[in-house]
Amino acid sequence: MAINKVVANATEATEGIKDGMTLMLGGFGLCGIPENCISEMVKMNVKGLTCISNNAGVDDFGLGLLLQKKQIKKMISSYVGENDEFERQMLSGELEVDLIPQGSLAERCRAGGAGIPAFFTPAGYGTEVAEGKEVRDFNGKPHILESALTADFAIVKAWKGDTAGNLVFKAAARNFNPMMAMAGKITIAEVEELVPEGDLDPNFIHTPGIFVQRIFQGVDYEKRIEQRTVRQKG
Amino acid sequence: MAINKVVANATEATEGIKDGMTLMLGGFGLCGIPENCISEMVKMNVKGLTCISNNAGVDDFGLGLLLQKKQIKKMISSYVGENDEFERQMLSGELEVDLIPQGSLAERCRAGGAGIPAFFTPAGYGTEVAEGKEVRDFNGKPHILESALTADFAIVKAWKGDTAGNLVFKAAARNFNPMMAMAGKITIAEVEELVPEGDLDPNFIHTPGIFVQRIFQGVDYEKRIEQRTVRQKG
Amino acid sequence: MLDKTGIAKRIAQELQDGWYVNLGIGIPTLVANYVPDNITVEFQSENGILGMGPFPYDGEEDADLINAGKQTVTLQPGASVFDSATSFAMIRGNHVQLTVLGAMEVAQNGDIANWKIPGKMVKGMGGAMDLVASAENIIVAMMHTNKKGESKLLPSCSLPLTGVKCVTRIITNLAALEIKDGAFHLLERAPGVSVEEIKAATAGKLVVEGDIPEMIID
Amino acid sequence: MLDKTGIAKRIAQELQDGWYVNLGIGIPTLVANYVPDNITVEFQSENGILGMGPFPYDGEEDADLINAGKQTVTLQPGASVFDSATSFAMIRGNHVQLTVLGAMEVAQNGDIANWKIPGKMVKGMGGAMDLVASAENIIVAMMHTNKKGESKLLPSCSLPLTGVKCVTRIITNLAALEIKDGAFHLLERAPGVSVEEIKAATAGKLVVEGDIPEMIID
Repeated sequence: MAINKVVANATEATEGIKDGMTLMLGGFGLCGIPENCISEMVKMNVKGLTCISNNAGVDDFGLGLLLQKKQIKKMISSYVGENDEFERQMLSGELEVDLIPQGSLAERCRAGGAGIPAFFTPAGYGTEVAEGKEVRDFNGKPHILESALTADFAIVKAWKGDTAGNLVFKAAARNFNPMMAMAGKITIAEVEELVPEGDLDPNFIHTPGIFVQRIFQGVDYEKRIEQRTVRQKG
Repeated sequence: MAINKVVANATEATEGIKDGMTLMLGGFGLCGIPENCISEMVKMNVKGLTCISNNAGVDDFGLGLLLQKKQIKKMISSYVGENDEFERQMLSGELEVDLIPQGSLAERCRAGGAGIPAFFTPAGYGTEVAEGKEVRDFNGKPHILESALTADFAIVKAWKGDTAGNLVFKAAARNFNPMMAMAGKITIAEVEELVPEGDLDPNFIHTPGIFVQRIFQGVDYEKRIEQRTVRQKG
Repeated sequence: MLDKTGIAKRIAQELQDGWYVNLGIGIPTLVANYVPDNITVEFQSENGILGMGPFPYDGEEDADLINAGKQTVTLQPGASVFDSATSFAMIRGNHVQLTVLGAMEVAQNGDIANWKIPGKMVKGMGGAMDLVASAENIIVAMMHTNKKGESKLLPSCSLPLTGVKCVTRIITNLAALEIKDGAFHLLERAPGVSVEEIKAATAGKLVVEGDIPEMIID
Repeated sequence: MLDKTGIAKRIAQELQDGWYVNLGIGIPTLVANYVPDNITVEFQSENGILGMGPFPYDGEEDADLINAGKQTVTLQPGASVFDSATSFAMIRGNHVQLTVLGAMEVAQNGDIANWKIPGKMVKGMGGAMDLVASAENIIVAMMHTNKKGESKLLPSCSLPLTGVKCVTRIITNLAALEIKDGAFHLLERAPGVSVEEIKAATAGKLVVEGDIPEMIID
């Protein structure tokens, strides 16, 4: 039998998340975000959070819900448009914001999970992002040294998961979830469908269970679409 | 339609591999090695190769075939046991050998493919491996700076592949193949089964086609087992 | 003068068979609609898609399948999906042959600014800094001037930079230009636009050599 | 005195419920056979397997499913397979709770040598350097002395190192020992082995405090 990671629900899953902690939250825009855990944290009213997440949700969904209640002290993201309350809090200085190139954000999370404390990347050289960072040339091109990111809790959303914590994501809802799952001291996975161990093909697992400490089947997924763009048939 | 990467066979696939080039070859032991391309290179009698591969095959199979014909000038590997001719050439100085911790080898290939020129790792600190390398403390622990590896050609073996170059590996035959596929200036994939584009589920592709320049369906796979270990029923 | 569709059509002429291409938000997204029939390219979206197809038919949208602009999209046969680290490995590792993106300002040395107006607007750089720092082939798609009529092709950028010395080509509503040797080199005029108009709208150093042909847009 | 099976059984007593464990080639591999019934552990093999099971039944071997020792193995329910970079991300990132491996020499400060005898044997370090540099919990499984009868527990290693100050525990045919404060601390005697015999076989600094119990091996 594999190690069992199942907890009952979002309440059990988020146990131990405390004021002032650093969290990673998977998702790109509103795609692949841990809706159940975000709602739970709104209820818990945990405050002073540092949230590492590619985006900050929209005003009334995703991380926007935590922003509305001023539960977030600092955001570490790559893109924070589409959120008026965010912009207000940031420009007024209520909210600290650390903006990071998207690829560096992804790689820094992976590095945190993979025991790589720092790496060189060309992204951001010559920009604000490089301020205070070591610069070194490789192959005649300047690179900056970026450090690993880790979190007290990483909270990810998967399509399917098994009792052993193995995860499978769907389409573009994968995004930052796998790297963040690696980088949490405790990683919580909420899944649309929780299956018994052995049901997922070992060859096609995106996140091995070793990276997940708690897993539960979420409820009532809204999966809101930010930009519904379609073409007409015919 | 996706970009078509299909070539007819190993002869077409290995076109352009020349004396003195650096090659990456996937596989762990004899598991997941590009048998067809290795045979082809024996025929081509290309010489003075630098081969980056976790292991060096056995005397009469895998990279051992190239070693027998003294086509390899230098091996970059993590483990080279189980090969008498290798040991003879190495101890006599005919063959240059650069031994690298297995995790650093995997990460250095990935880094080469991912545009990360260098990264810090704790592996090898305080050992021969660290000689001449920069040492820096992170979180109170010494790490060494390792650089990216790339190759003129990366040659990988997959289970299934499609005409767009997308690859799927089977079980432990995956090993170094995905990272090496990323790190080749030209990446050749030989597959057991070549299928039309659209046949592989986009959600379960291990190596996206962007990393593969040439693909063909191999023939006559021997898939030799190095250590046949079994238990008896009942 | 070109409209947004015209700019996209002109950029599509730059595509080459077998290229992987990353299209930014806005005008660049439109380029996908005008790929010449005789070539094959695949579109990469940095949120984790290769082989991105057109918008879905009405009623077939999937919340789990969006592009980097958060628009619902589809997958082409031969597509693959992957995580953000793998996506930027493709970009940083130079596996994507062309990046097309918008800009607020471009300097004559190839610097680009497109992510921040201090004290006013900070949406973030998203994947743009990785894209411009890595790609060998970067086309900027933008209007030649801003809403106030001021040139966006400058001696040097006034806004915080996204990347340095990286832009190789610019397609605007007025012209196609190449950046080299610290100057904007005029390649083509948009239909009905004179060299004088382009000169007037370009604040940075503009090199005009020989006869400048007019673009041919279908 | 313990045989190889006995060493493996004694090491199995160190396993804790919920641990992910990497077992090296040789004696460590045997540990998998003696996991206590009341706990669940999963075995990681650095070539890309989590949830590795026992050897396959005769005739069911799969050339594509081997462990790091190149032996044919099976997968347990809940297993996963992955590439080598991901495998070492698990190891380097400290997601594996215990590493068990063999050694040629161990020093009283925790240094270990197990990959090279200069001028004579160079098989390579394989994954050992990554494992010992990363794991917080490293048990060495080995004979107390080499074939010539010389101690393998030394004041300092004479062979090229695999890792520095990393070994926390040693289980040999003669004893169970802990390494701390620059010395080997004797925890248990193997069945029928006296403290004097252990002292005689240990070249490095050995600390013997109080009564040393004999191991209980099923």
